[in-house]
Amino acid sequence: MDDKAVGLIRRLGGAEISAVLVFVISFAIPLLTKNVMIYSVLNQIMVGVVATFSVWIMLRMNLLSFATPAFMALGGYTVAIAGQYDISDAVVLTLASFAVPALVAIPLGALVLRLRGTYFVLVTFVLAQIMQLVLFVTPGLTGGSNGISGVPPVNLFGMDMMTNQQVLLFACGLALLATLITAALTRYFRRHFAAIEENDVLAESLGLVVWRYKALGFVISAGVAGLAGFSLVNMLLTAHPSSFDSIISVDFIAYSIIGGRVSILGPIVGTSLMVYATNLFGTHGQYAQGLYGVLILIVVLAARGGIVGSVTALLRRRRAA
Amino acid sequence: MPMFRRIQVSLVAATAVIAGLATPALAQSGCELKIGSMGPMSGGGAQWGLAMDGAARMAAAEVNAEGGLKVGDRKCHVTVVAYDSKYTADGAAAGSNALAAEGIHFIIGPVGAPEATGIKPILGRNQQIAWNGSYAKDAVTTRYPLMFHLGPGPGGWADSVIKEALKHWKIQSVALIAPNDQGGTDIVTVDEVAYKDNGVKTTSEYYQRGTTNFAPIITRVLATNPDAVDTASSPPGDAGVIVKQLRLAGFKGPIGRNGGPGTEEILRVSGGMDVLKDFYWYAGPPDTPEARVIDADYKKLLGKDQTFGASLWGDLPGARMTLKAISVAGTIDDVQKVAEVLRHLPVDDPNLGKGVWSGQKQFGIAQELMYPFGVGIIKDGKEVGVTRVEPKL
Amino acid sequence: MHQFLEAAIIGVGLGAQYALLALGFTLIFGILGVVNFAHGGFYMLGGYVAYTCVAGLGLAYPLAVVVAMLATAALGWLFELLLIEPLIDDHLATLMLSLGLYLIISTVVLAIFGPISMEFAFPVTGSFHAGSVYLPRENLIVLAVCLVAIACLWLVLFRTDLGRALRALADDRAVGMAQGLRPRLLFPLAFALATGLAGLTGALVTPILSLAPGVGEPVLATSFLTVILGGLGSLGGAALAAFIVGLVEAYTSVYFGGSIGALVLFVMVLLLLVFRPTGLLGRDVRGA
Amino acid sequence: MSELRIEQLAKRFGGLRVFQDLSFTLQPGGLMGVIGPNGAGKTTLINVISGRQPPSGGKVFLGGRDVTGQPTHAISRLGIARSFQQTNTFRSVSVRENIARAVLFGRRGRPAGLDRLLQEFHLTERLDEQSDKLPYGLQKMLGLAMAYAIGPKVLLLDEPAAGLERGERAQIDAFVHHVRTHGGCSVLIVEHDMDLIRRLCPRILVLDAGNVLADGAPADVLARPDVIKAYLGAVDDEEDA
Repeated sequence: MDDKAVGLIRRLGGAEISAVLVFVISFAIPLLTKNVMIYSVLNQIMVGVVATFSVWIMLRMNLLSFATPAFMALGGYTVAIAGQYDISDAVVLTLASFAVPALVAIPLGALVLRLRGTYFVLVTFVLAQIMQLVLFVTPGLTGGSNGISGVPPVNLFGMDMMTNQQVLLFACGLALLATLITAALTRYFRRHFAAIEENDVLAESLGLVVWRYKALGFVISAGVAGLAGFSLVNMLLTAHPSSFDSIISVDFIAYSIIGGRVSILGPIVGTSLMVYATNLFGTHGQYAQGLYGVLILIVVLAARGGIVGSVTALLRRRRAA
Repeated sequence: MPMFRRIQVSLVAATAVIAGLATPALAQSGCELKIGSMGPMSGGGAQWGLAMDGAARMAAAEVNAEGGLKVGDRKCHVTVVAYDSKYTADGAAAGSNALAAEGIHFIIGPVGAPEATGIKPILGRNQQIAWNGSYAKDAVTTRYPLMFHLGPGPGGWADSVIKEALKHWKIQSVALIAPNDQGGTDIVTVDEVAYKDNGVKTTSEYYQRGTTNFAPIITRVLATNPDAVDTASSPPGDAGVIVKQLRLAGFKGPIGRNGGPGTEEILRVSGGMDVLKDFYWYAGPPDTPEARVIDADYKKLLGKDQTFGASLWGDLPGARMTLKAISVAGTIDDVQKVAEVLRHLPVDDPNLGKGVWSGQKQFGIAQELMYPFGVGIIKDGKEVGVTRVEPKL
Repeated sequence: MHQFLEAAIIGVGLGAQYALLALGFTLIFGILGVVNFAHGGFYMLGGYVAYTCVAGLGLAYPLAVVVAMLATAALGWLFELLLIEPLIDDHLATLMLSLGLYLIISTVVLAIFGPISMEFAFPVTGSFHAGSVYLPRENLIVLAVCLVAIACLWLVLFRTDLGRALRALADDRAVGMAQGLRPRLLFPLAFALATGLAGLTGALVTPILSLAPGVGEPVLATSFLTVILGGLGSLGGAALAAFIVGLVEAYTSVYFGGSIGALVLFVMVLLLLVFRPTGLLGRDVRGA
Repeated sequence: MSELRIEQLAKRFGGLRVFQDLSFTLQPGGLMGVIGPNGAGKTTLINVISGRQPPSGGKVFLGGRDVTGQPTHAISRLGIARSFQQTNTFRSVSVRENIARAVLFGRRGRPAGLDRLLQEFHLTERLDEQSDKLPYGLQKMLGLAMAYAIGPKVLLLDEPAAGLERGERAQIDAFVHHVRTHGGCSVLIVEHDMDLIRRLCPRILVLDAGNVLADGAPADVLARPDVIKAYLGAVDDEEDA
């Protein structure tokens, strides 16, 4: 490989390229197999990864956000409500499901980004709960506690994405889009985010306008969560409050921490592993939760820095030896 | 070229998990029929999900005790795979897929309205029959013909329960209390109509699911001076606290439960008959000697006491009918054929008696199992008894 | 008018329970920097231990409450010492650990006791009536015990050397350690104190409400809310906020109903933070 | 030019008065030291000038422009840089990356003589080392280099010598000399090391109990009995709060 190409890859980032490649390759899976289990797990992973990216973007700035379900709901309900007006164009819906939560995030960000550390954590948790209640008290718009069911399939280039395979392909597409957005944002501003993550006081004293990047990250993170909501509603053909319960943010946080917060591959690995495990444990009925808990303990205790972080450290040590 | 190697390594790490999923499903040996059970098996509604699972396991044990289910000229051993769908729409959708991946076409469950909403659209894709026990307004619809309903729902019983209550008490106004999610609002809206049809004025009060102390809600409800309070579909644990706190607040009128089983638990949580005092409820399948046989058989077949009460009685017929339909249809794969046979099976359970395929009136599709049910009355701290109501279309 | 008084009585009762929970939660956060997701789990566990003591071992209820408090404290102590301690400076890791513990606790409880509510009644029943205002005796007793516990905690924290040491660590760990305080001894102790309080609350409150798996979840949410409102790490703030939350919950639920009541409470907390980003009595916070 | 003028600056925390009525001017290219016993408000003074904490009263002017109460990043971009008492670098990344971030965030390009400065501190040969793996003294010098790397007009140094070995302290002299000659910076040093102050500063300000006790040339100021009473009796190397 010539130096120019190496330079380019380094500038774009190895992990980012790998992440994008993973999702490009993932398009092949629905075309190669018809296995329902693979479809199901993969579809959940595609939704989960996008939601986890939304958490991960904030983690890049050392902000732990529980607000993801709220923004997912905004994106998902935008699509479901648009469906009631017979809007099913995939491009329009994708843009809308990104834009609506992102716009709402602007005033909310002004409110919550003033808070630091654990305050931010707890307040975003409250935000997610408020969203649940807002859904319950607005039956006219959101269907209240029943949600909106019978959302029409999206229409991509004049084709209705109806079959299992098409739904999954579309989910892969949304995941790829979310990966591109996340990778572009965190790669382009990697120094800014890393500086804020590690020492925002120092960064600010060096002249970095910290709030600007936090706001940008929050808005993009909200938009990405909206895409996850779109993907979820498209998979279920239903927008239901129980899909956006505040407690599911715990899952996405677990995914990104278990996968490892240092690299964009972390959310991908973490989501894949945990979604797979959930499905495995789901058929163990009442013990599912406990097994999930044990898995969290094991990974946190045994693999500090998450799975990707630990693997990277291991490889580095081996190379150094 | 360390950079390039790093890409390779990280690629491998990321794809390893996805690749790991591609392991082929279990190879089948002999004739083995796997059926699914689904519902919340952890958290608040766990008892209902576990009752579904108990019903599926009992029905399976019954046919296995006779050497297996006769399908065509084979005898199939029936096993049950449980899935915890967590009372959420996506939990049930994921469960449908997970069970489909194990080659399962028949699901006893799910339980809750959100679960029913989530699984309905997917049954067609996965070619699965499911039996929901929810009280959702659209528990079954013509659009999703593979969904069956373990009835009756409030639409089937509310009128009878109210009429029975009116025989014992003078009720001109009632306050309904239920959670603010679909599991609450769907039932309350049906109950409200039934009360109004009987000339009773209604007010409804919703609480946030997870509320543990109902004192403020009760103060609010009592401010309207209702003659009766109906706990509708509040989970039995919640309803027990509501009853206890209503009585502590000095409420003397009758308390109703127009929303499903759980009276034993309500009795326990509230503090007993003296607290409950005046109570009317939809009692599910009547407590008859024939029904009690189910409990004895359960212990015999599965080696432990059944702890789900009448919930299990209500869920069992769905499991039994499904196995019967598979046997009659003579196939364990052709779901459409099994469904068609099922729709025309006579409704006659050895323990619960004769029933009907109802639902035409309420849902526009007759895919709801309705057996005789009871309306229970407790008056002045004494159980007056359970009145048997025969199902009618 | 009687509705107004009724709401006040309910609110104070709720406030006392919330205060015990929030004090423990904020203690763990203030001293260790750990957001304890298992707090609701310890509450639930307290209830089940007390229930087992009464129904299984035939202990008197007051004794059962003490056992529940000690048992949850012991579990908290072990959990901190064995799992939290090695990762104490990684806030995300400790958060995940407490979450994992919560999931395991609920599963174990579900496996042992089953999904239905236990028959666990408070030994004293009945209520005082004055006109149309009523006050259940059991609530009065629980309120009294809660207030005594809060007073004891205050005495321990502000009148003993142990308390001074804990508060010094909460104020500034580095300075505290430089003064010779030993976190290895004090951290598990603080954790045990807090989980013991949660267990005590569970043992007291579950018999007058209900005891089933899942009763811990709303406890966690309320603790969150209270602690945000009061100011993280501020003990006085937590106590004050607990009573505010209790009263607001009571009044909004009585006058606006359940859903709107909860919504009002959440929005109120959000708005307060706009004007006072550190809560009522909070100071600057360390990062999480 | 970029003259730093402080007018009647005051700072209170609740009821606690840190300093009040503080006025002085630091000429372009000037150099002054600020001394005072622990708790005299020296670090707080730097925090207030650099925008990290809002003043309770008074004004800060840079080149005649009122910058009072501006956010830290804005003041930094107007040309006031600061160093921190403790080592303060991005610990998990290399020396090179630390410098690169400072240059990037400062947005003025690499200031003149930065590379020579790194060479002088022997940081050039350790560019690829992770910053928190460096010896303490070098970490401190890296922190100083980063403050200079944003290209400031005024540098506020918060106890640059604290924690350094005697032998290492000469590097502070070198740093101050370097930024003044190559960057044309004016420098304000808060310091406990009296030798350093005497050596470097043509002018010193003595703070005591929140007031200016003395302001003038070291030889004059340090000979005054009240200064000796208030301060010199309590000289130590401890960091103040």
